[in-house]
Amino acid sequence: MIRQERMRVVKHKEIAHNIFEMTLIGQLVHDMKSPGQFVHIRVSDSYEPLLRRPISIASIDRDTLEFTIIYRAEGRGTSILATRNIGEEVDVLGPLGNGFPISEAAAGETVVLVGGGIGVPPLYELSKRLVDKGVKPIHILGFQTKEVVFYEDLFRELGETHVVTVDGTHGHQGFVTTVLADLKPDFSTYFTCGPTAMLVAMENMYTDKKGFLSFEERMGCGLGACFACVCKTTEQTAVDYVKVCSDGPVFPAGVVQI
Amino acid sequence: MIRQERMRVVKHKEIAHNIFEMTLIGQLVHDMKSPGQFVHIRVSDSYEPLLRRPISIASIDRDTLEFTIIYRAEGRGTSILATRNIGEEVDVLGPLGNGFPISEAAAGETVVLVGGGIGVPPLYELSKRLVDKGVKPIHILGFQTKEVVFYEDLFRELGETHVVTVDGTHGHQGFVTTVLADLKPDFSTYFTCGPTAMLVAMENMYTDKKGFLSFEERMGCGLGACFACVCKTTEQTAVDYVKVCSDGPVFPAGVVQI
Amino acid sequence: MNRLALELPGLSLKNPIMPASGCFGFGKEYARLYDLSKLGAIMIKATTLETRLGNPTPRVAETAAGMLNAIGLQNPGLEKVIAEELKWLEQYEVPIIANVAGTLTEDYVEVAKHISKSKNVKALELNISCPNVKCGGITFGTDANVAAELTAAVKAVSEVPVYVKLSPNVTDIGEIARAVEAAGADGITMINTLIGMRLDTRTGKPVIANGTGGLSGPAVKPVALRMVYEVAKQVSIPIIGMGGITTVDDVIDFMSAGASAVAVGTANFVDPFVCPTIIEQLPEKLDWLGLNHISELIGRSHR
Amino acid sequence: MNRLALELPGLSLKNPIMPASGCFGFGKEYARLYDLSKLGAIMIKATTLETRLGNPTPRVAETAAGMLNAIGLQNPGLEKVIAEELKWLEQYEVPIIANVAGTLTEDYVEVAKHISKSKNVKALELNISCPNVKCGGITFGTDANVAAELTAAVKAVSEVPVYVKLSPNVTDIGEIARAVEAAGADGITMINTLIGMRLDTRTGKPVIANGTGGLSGPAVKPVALRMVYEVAKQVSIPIIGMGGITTVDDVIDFMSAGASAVAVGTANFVDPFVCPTIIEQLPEKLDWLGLNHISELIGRSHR
Ligand SMILES: Cc1cc2nc3c(=O)[nH]c(=O)nc-3n(C[C@H](O)[C@H](O)[C@H](O)COP(=O)(O)OP(=O)(O)OC[C@H]3O[C@@H](n4cnc5c(N)ncnc54)[C@H](O)[C@@H]3O)c2cc1C
Ligand SMILES: Cc1cc2nc3c(=O)[nH]c(=O)nc-3n(C[C@H](O)[C@H](O)[C@H](O)COP(=O)(O)OP(=O)(O)OC[C@H]3O[C@@H](n4cnc5c(N)ncnc54)[C@H](O)[C@@H]3O)c2cc1C
Ligand SMILES: Cc1cc2nc3c(=O)[nH]c(=O)nc-3n(C[C@H](O)[C@H](O)[C@H](O)COP(=O)(O)O)c2cc1C
Ligand SMILES: Cc1cc2nc3c(=O)[nH]c(=O)nc-3n(C[C@H](O)[C@H](O)[C@H](O)COP(=O)(O)O)c2cc1C
Ligand code: FES
Ligand code: FES
Repeated sequence: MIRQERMRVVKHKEIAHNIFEMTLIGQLVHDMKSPGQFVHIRVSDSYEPLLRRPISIASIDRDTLEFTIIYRAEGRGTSILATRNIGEEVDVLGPLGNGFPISEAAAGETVVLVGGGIGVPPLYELSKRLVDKGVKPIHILGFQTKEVVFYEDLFRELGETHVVTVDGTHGHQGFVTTVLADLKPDFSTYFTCGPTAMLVAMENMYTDKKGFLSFEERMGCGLGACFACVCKTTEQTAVDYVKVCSDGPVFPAGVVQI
Repeated sequence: MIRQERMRVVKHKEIAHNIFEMTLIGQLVHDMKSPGQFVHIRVSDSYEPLLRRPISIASIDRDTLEFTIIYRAEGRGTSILATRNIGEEVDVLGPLGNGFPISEAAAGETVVLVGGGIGVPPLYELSKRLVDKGVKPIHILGFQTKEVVFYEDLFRELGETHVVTVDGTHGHQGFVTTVLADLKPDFSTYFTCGPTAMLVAMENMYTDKKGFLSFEERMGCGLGACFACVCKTTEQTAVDYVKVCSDGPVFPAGVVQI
Repeated sequence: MNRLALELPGLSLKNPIMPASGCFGFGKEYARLYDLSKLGAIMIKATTLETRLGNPTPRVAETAAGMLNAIGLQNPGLEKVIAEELKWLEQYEVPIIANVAGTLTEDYVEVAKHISKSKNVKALELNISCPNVKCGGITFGTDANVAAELTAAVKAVSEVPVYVKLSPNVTDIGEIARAVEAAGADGITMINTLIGMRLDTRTGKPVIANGTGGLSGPAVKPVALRMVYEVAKQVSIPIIGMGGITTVDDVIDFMSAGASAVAVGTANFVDPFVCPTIIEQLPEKLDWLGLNHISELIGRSHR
Repeated sequence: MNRLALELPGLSLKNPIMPASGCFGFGKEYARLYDLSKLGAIMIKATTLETRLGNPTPRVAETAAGMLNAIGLQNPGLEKVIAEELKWLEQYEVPIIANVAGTLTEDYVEVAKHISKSKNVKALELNISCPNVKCGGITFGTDANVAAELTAAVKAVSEVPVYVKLSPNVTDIGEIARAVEAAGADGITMINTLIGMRLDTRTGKPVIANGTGGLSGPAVKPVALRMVYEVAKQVSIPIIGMGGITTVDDVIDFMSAGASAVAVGTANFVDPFVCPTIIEQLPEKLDWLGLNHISELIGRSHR
């Protein structure tokens, strides 16, 4: 079920430069199914800013009814969100969309999880679930620079982790694909979330592999009604288009024309 | 000098139903001259609400650089102002306008100060100044109902005080003019601030007395530039119109056409 | 007595609240959130003869208290809308207003002819005002004669009353309203979006791939309200008002200005429960205003 | 080199920032807050032949991210404006753009003839677009022929370049822009306010005594930007852009869309220091964009 709920902030802190981790509590957590789903957040009760902001679910704790998001405070909306104090309420709509299919990886298999920047968060819950299932994840996490790296240790606890920064100030230097080219990992499936350029590079690099990509598109409703977030599909697909919000944000490689 | 300053909230509490008293600290207090001047407050840094809100200065403490406003949280803007916490900042433009002329009352004289609802606040600083000067004030304070009465004791400390409520739930029943008609005070000058109907009644009741009335009008700039707050003048006046924000808000009786 | 019920040409409304076209798809998504039978009516997404894929993305951009969109009338086309979407909507007790769009008059006529036969379609809304498509749409909406001709052509084939949706991007909206009334329109819906633009400050290029988009949301309410007020003085057919409606007070304002019912667009994205919430709040608002029935609100600004 | 300096017909601008007409009076009030010589120019309040007292109050109302005004061209009249206001402004090193209004063509011509002789008036701004006066004003602004004739008549008598201020309340603003260019206008200023309305929800009556008012502020920026973008494609005379400008980024956007300079209106009420603040921030913004001179911004959306 999709709910709209005023959820209470139970944790909120800056975990890297302009990167915030916020934990919210409420009934909505009951319905969170797969990692890669997102919530649509109204950052202010006023008309400014007007639209909700889509943010991925980074981790879920069904026992405590808490879930966590990690976001970059950059534009108008996320900057306002960053001012919320513990104990205050945030208007959350969710859970929305279809996440990464855990069922596509079998116990004992090795998979790679490739994240770029604020695309990294949903991979954390994904990795936890995969590990629970007995799948072995290799994490390749790309960031711009040292200052904005986050969750490195948490990912390391779950499996092999390689961090790469564009400017080389932390971990390897280059892009996630640089690391993958060096590492040549042996794996069955890849899961990735990050800037479009990264998704393109991943599809090009692993044309023969099963892969699942999480897309971003500007959104209106977040529910599938407004046709704001439509992506053209490739010729191999039966439909002409998909909606990122309700058909995605995760799609198998080869579905979305990028 | 008129300044725009982010002033810190040092006190803020609800002193009657939906009536808030807020004390702010900052350099701007240096320039506050006469009681009856006002400040123009931006309640939010966003575009919602857009315009500033004019609020009278209720008391001034030049030693501590603090001043106090009393406002009714009613519409969009004042309701947001009411959520400001101690320690937070408020964007204040001021001091604006011309207040009540203390010089018009001489030591030893008796004057009446007549306030209605949220027109009461500026009379408090006025009364303090008059008392300092040796003038004897009689306060007639009108409110809708018991729940919204405020500052009764503070006024009583300064002089004779009569409270009247429209519904009779506190003090006398009726209007300020009811009390005045009963009381028939002997005085030289009246000073009044409140709803237009009250100002009209005061002018009509005391055609032969010296009086000073504080007006309200919707404002844009608050500085005299936009011509939003213009009032027509009576025929006795040399000019065709006055601006409430910069020529007023206080005018001698008989100037503004009401 | 249902204090909110109203009769408009073709429409028996339980209440005057309906989602605006394009802001509610064909209802499926919102049906997951609440019972669509609560709504006064539903204005479905613009339907064209053929499938349309719409404009490239980004198609939406946020602005001060508003948003721009350039969806470009994406829809599955007449056949699928009738066979699938309208069929599916039959399970709800709610009249459907079918938003009809096209490039040529013939397209409109063809869509109108067929879609007006659907069981639950109780009225058509002629979209002569969409700013986001290359031809058709807004060209019909900015010239009174063209608008009148199209109205007459559609009226000739429609089996249900025809409402014409006006564009605010005109010098004299009253002129267009009078022209479509004279041409036989049964009602007017207004306003569609104002043409607007947002640039990426860094690059200087438009944020919306289409360049310009349609402005909607609270920002446009004063313009919409003024136009409803003006048109209400000039025509005697009913108006369904819209443009920035977000709260129950906004509904009161539009009806006071002369609207007989209202549509809620952008606000559905901000609060997906906005329509049922407003419907729930209306009776209490009527009490506050000392009114018995919602119809007493209509046009009270003019009295 | 002054990275912000620009030359426009009649105007040597230290920077492209000027307060918009009607939002700055004749400068006196803001002169108490900062040195007016910092400004690129000043657009003074509309001046008419005779004293005008304007509309009844309330004259302003707040709307979502905007405001409505119906001041009604209140001003002391030509004679006093020249003898007192413009005289007083001479103490500042700042070119004045005189906003000229009237009811009949002859009024405009008379005001233009005299005011253009004032020492510090470097350009006129023909206000053919004020929505808040009964006749004149906007009637001139919504018909291309009428606008062109008025422009030509004023050009014939003015001793300084003439800019024409366009109304956004038209179907095709490009047509009006081309017409006034052809009639000899030296530049265009745009946009004036959109006609809007606000009702008191309780009474159903207009909040503004005049009924309707002109909408300005951030809410209208997308509409203004789109119009500047469109007109920039169609004329070769310079445009002074305005409509919702509040931040330095807004300035960048308007110049990118094709404005050669900009005016700031409503934002002066929100932050009386907004003009000098933006002027201060501009060089840093140019650095951020990797530009040497402000002129490189002009029209970059079109390139
Ligand atoms: C499915 C999905 C999941 C996401 N998950 C995360 C996450 O976990 N953490 C995170 O930091 N960011 C995430 N994003 C990106 C995030 O939505 C944007 O960074 C955010 O909306 C920007 O808002 P703002 O207020 O900072 O910027 P503004 O510039 O004020 O935004 C203006 C408008 O553009 C939209 N917008 C701007 N950038 C984007 C973008 N990249 N994608 C979609 N809409 C955008 C905003 O939603 C808003 O409507 C996700 C996006 C999508 C679509
Ligand atoms: C010189 C002066 C001094 C004032 N002093 C006080 C005071 O000390 N305490 C107090 O509680 N109120 C005072 N007021 C009235 C106060 O300004 C309004 O109550 C307040 O602006 C309403 O804002 P809102 O956000 O509650 O209402 P909204 O309905 O959101 O206001 C909408 C718009 O209307 C304007 N507006 C609404 N009511 C008034 C009004 N009565 N006068 C002027 N503008 C109005 C607002 O400023 C705003 O622009 C004073 C007004 C003036 C002109
Ligand atoms: C995303 C979006 C899509 C729209 N699509 C249509 C459409 O297909 N047909 C139509 O007539 N109007 C369409 N509109 C216009 C709305 O129906 C409505 O007229 C307008 O948005 C003003 O109302 P609002 O401010 O409540 O959104 C669309 C508006 C939005 C925001
Ligand atoms: C209170 C007020 C008074 C105005 N008076 C005039 C005027 O006298 N002449 C004129 O051409 N425009 C006038 N305008 C319009 C502005 O100059 C400007 O075109 C419009 O407000 C849009 O800019 P903004 O959104 O920055 O305010 C006025 C605007 C406001 C808000
Ligand atoms: S955001 Fe509305 S359809 Fe995806
Ligand atoms: S509020 Fe602008 S002149 Fe008084």
